[in-house]
Amino acid sequence: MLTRNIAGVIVFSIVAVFFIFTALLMHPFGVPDESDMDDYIIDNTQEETGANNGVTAVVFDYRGFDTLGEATVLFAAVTGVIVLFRRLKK
Amino acid sequence: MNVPDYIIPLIVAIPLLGAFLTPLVSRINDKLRNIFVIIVLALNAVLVFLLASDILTTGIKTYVFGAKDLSYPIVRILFEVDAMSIFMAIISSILVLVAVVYSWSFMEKNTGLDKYYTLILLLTAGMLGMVLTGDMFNFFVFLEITSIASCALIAFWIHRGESVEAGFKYIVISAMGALFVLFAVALLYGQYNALNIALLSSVIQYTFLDKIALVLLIVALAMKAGIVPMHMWLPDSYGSAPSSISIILVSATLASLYGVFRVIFTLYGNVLSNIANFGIPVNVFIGWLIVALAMVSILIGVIMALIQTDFKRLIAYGAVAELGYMFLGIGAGITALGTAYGKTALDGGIFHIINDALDVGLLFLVAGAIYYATKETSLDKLGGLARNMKYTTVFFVIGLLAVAGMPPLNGFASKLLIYESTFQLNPILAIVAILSSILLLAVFVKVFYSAFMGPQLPKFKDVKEVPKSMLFSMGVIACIIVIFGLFPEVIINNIVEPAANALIGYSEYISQVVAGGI
Amino acid sequence: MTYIELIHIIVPILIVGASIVAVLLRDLLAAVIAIAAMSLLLSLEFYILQAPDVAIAQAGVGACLTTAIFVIAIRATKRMEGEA
Amino acid sequence: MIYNIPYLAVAALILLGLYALIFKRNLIKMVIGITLIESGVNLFLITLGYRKESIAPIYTSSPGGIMSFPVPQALTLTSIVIGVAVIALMLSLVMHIYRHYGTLDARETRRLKE
Amino acid sequence: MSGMSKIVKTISSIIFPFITIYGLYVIAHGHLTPGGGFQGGAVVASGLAMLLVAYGSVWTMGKLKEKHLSINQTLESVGAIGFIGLAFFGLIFGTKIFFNNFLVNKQDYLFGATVKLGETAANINTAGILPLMNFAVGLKVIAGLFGIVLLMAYATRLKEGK
Amino acid sequence: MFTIETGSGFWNPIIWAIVIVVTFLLIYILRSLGKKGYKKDTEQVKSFLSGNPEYAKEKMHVKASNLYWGFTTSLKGLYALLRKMHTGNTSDYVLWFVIVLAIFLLVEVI
Repeated sequence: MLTRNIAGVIVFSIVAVFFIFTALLMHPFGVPDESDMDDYIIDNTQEETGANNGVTAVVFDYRGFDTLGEATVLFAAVTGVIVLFRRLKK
Repeated sequence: MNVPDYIIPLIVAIPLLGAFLTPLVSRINDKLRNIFVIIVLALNAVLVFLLASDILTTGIKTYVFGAKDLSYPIVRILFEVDAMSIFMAIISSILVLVAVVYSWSFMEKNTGLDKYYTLILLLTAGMLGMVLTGDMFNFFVFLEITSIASCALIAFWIHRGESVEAGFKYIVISAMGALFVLFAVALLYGQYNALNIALLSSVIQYTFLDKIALVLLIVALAMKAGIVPMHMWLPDSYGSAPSSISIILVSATLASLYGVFRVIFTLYGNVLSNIANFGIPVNVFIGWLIVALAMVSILIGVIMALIQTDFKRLIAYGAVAELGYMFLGIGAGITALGTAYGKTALDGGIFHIINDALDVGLLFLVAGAIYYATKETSLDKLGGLARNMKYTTVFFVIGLLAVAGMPPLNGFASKLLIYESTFQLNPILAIVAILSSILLLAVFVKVFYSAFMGPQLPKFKDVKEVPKSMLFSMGVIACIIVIFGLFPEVIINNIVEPAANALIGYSEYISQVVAGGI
Repeated sequence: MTYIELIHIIVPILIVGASIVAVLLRDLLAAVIAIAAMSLLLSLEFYILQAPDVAIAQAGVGACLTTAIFVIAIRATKRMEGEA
Repeated sequence: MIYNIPYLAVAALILLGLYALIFKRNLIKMVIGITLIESGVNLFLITLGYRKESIAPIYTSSPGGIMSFPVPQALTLTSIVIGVAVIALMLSLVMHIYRHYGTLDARETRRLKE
Repeated sequence: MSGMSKIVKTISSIIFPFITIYGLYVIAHGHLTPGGGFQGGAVVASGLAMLLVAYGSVWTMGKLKEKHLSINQTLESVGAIGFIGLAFFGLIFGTKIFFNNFLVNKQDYLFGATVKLGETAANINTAGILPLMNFAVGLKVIAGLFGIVLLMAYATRLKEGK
Repeated sequence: MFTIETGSGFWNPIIWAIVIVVTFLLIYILRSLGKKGYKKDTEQVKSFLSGNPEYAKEKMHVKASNLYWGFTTSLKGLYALLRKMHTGNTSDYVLWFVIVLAIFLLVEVI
């Protein structure tokens, strides 16, 4: 158990250092490097989808298939919970 | 053969629609529901084969959701299907179809079967989506669908504490892995403002953040694929799930394996020949890391399988060892990228994916058949079943010989390719792989002896052969194994070789989407 | 340092503080309340990061429903962390 | 550098989640760890899409000007719902484990080993 | 799980309609203002969960039978089928693309009005299939999330070993 | 159609299958050359343990965990280590993930 905790602390600190470096090396807060995709969406949303809310346009139109997947995840979770709490006898 | 473009989304959409309809259909009649599910999956398999025949003759196909054309900043989700994707899709659709036919009798006495079939359809959609998609975030979503559906199915026998425990372990592991995948996707998005695999691949730079993303993706997906030392959830979940689910889980882990290869070969394909630290190219670095993981997987998988007493846990450890062989072949292929034997290793690794899926799947089905007949999975208590279950015994022998790589079955053909090519990379690798293969044979001979041979035990006197639907599904897989063993060249030339070329040919993958290529 | 910059610094610190409390507390119910507070603060952070859609979703799902199912699960099991 | 504080908060959240997963023995604490990792990743996505002095990408109320990115917000919405689904399933399994094992200690809920 | 005091019950009964109306507003105006199917669905489901917590699962389970649970599941299925069905309609009508927004900018149909570019007043009659998808997803999310809470509350009886 | 080239050799399952069929034919021929003195339901088929009573069927069957006893005993140290590794604790599963992550980060990124 002690070995485990020592090993845990060591690898945890290694991973922590890398994560903090990742955070420091990201582009500065609020100043993204590139914005091709999002600029295209911001410019064309109203024309192409007729929606005034850019996020809804992305959720249901540009990336609608993701939303289908997400609805499926929720469906799967509900089905899973029903399976877990079902009656065992008919 | 030319098929219309809209067949590509239908491959994912039809199981989804089927899943949403199943609860309503099962209100009417149970038998109707089973037939409905089988028809949906059979239709899907037909569509996959039609698409495969098209892809293998004409090359990569793309499908953009919601728009006809592909304007430059790729804002929409697109499916990009190449030979590797369709190879994995074929495996998934075959295994799921077989598992559903098998479940007809196997799960007959359980309650909640409408939910069971719904979850199987969702799982199918998730796996097919994972292998067909060309978008990183979409990949994550399908990964989550796959893990949630499989978690609920692993814990399906809720009256057994072990099943619930295995389900909890699986969901913790896969939720964490998926979140790290999402983090890596977000890292890539933050730098390049793109989510499309081809687009990302054309602009990737291999900076510090890219390296972090690469490591996170490889480790998280390798964990989902069950590589030692992150394999411990795999025997738990394979062993505790119903057998018909274990066979689908095999294909689900293989979909994660596909994710690893897609990330290395396509997403980072552009930078693989860069020079990293100490003047070593990146591909050698990654290749040797993967080969090291593969060797550990083979050894630990086989050694742990030797001491198992539970039938399905034993097969699961065997599956870990088999995963090691695939990783060995493909790791050697990455290390020796561009050489002739590297190509052979890649062929062997990819060919082994389909062989392993079939062999391990057949063994799980046999384990399920024994459980169905005797209500027993502990090898210590089984014995002498060959007298009562003749067909099952034959199928088990076929699966045993195939999984241990005995000629002339299919396992040998792919393992031979791996041995011969890794010998040229480093002889020790090939020798250890061959010795482990012999040990694997010993492991399964132990199962064969203790379950099927020996005197007929009195408590198993009245054991009967399993119902026809189970025999049929085992027989189908056994036939495929024998055919693959007898005609390896046909399979390699027609399916495996294009898949290997698709993995290597990342520039073609990119040029389908990004105008002008790289 | 302007007012909005100050908020951008304070709210993440509060979020991390709430999550540290959530990890350290031995009373699971209190830990879940800390998670709810963290979710609400996260929702506020989303709002000031110009994502009102996500803020609504996070407030509804994260702060309310997740807390509800956590509380239900804790009531069905045990309240303290270390109990045998 | 002071402006990278949201990113540091992301790192802190993910690491706290990992800490809870590795060093905490209570299963519900482990679920809390997953929640923390998920919140961290969500915050990361939203932070990536923020531009200084921007407004939300909604045209109805916009006085004109630069907008923050809509795509990460859509991704985060998806991620939030996925998160609640995963957590619900996990907690159901925890309830079942408690029924079968009578404990929530991760060291004692291990009939499956070796 | 037993219920809470009478004050809590009364107050939540009074607040609940407002929460529901706000959630439905968020769903219906998803394409114009912040919100959409998920957010509104989550808000309504939160309101329902609040009622559940206030009245306690014992009282709720006395009122709700298995039939109601299965109605909930059917509603969820219907929402999901509606969503994927709208996606399939894109394959059948118009330009024959899966997930195609086949109603946008077609004046003759509901939600088909063209939106004025730039900052405009809210016109609810825009955005093609987006509002319809919002409704389908909203139905699905309400049923799904409330179903999860309800089932888990119902399962607290597991503690007594029944 | 049948042969696969591996780069340094080839593999042809049909030759192997023919060899197997021929071997089985030989075995069958040799078997049919033997004496035909087998009779059912006589003393001939009963097992004979030098006069001692026959054990029960369950006892006659070697248990699966007793197979390969020599192998497992000689690798006792390794197996003790492996059993210690496979704790079955969910936190340890996560810890293994973090260990591999740390190794990969150290090797790959630095």
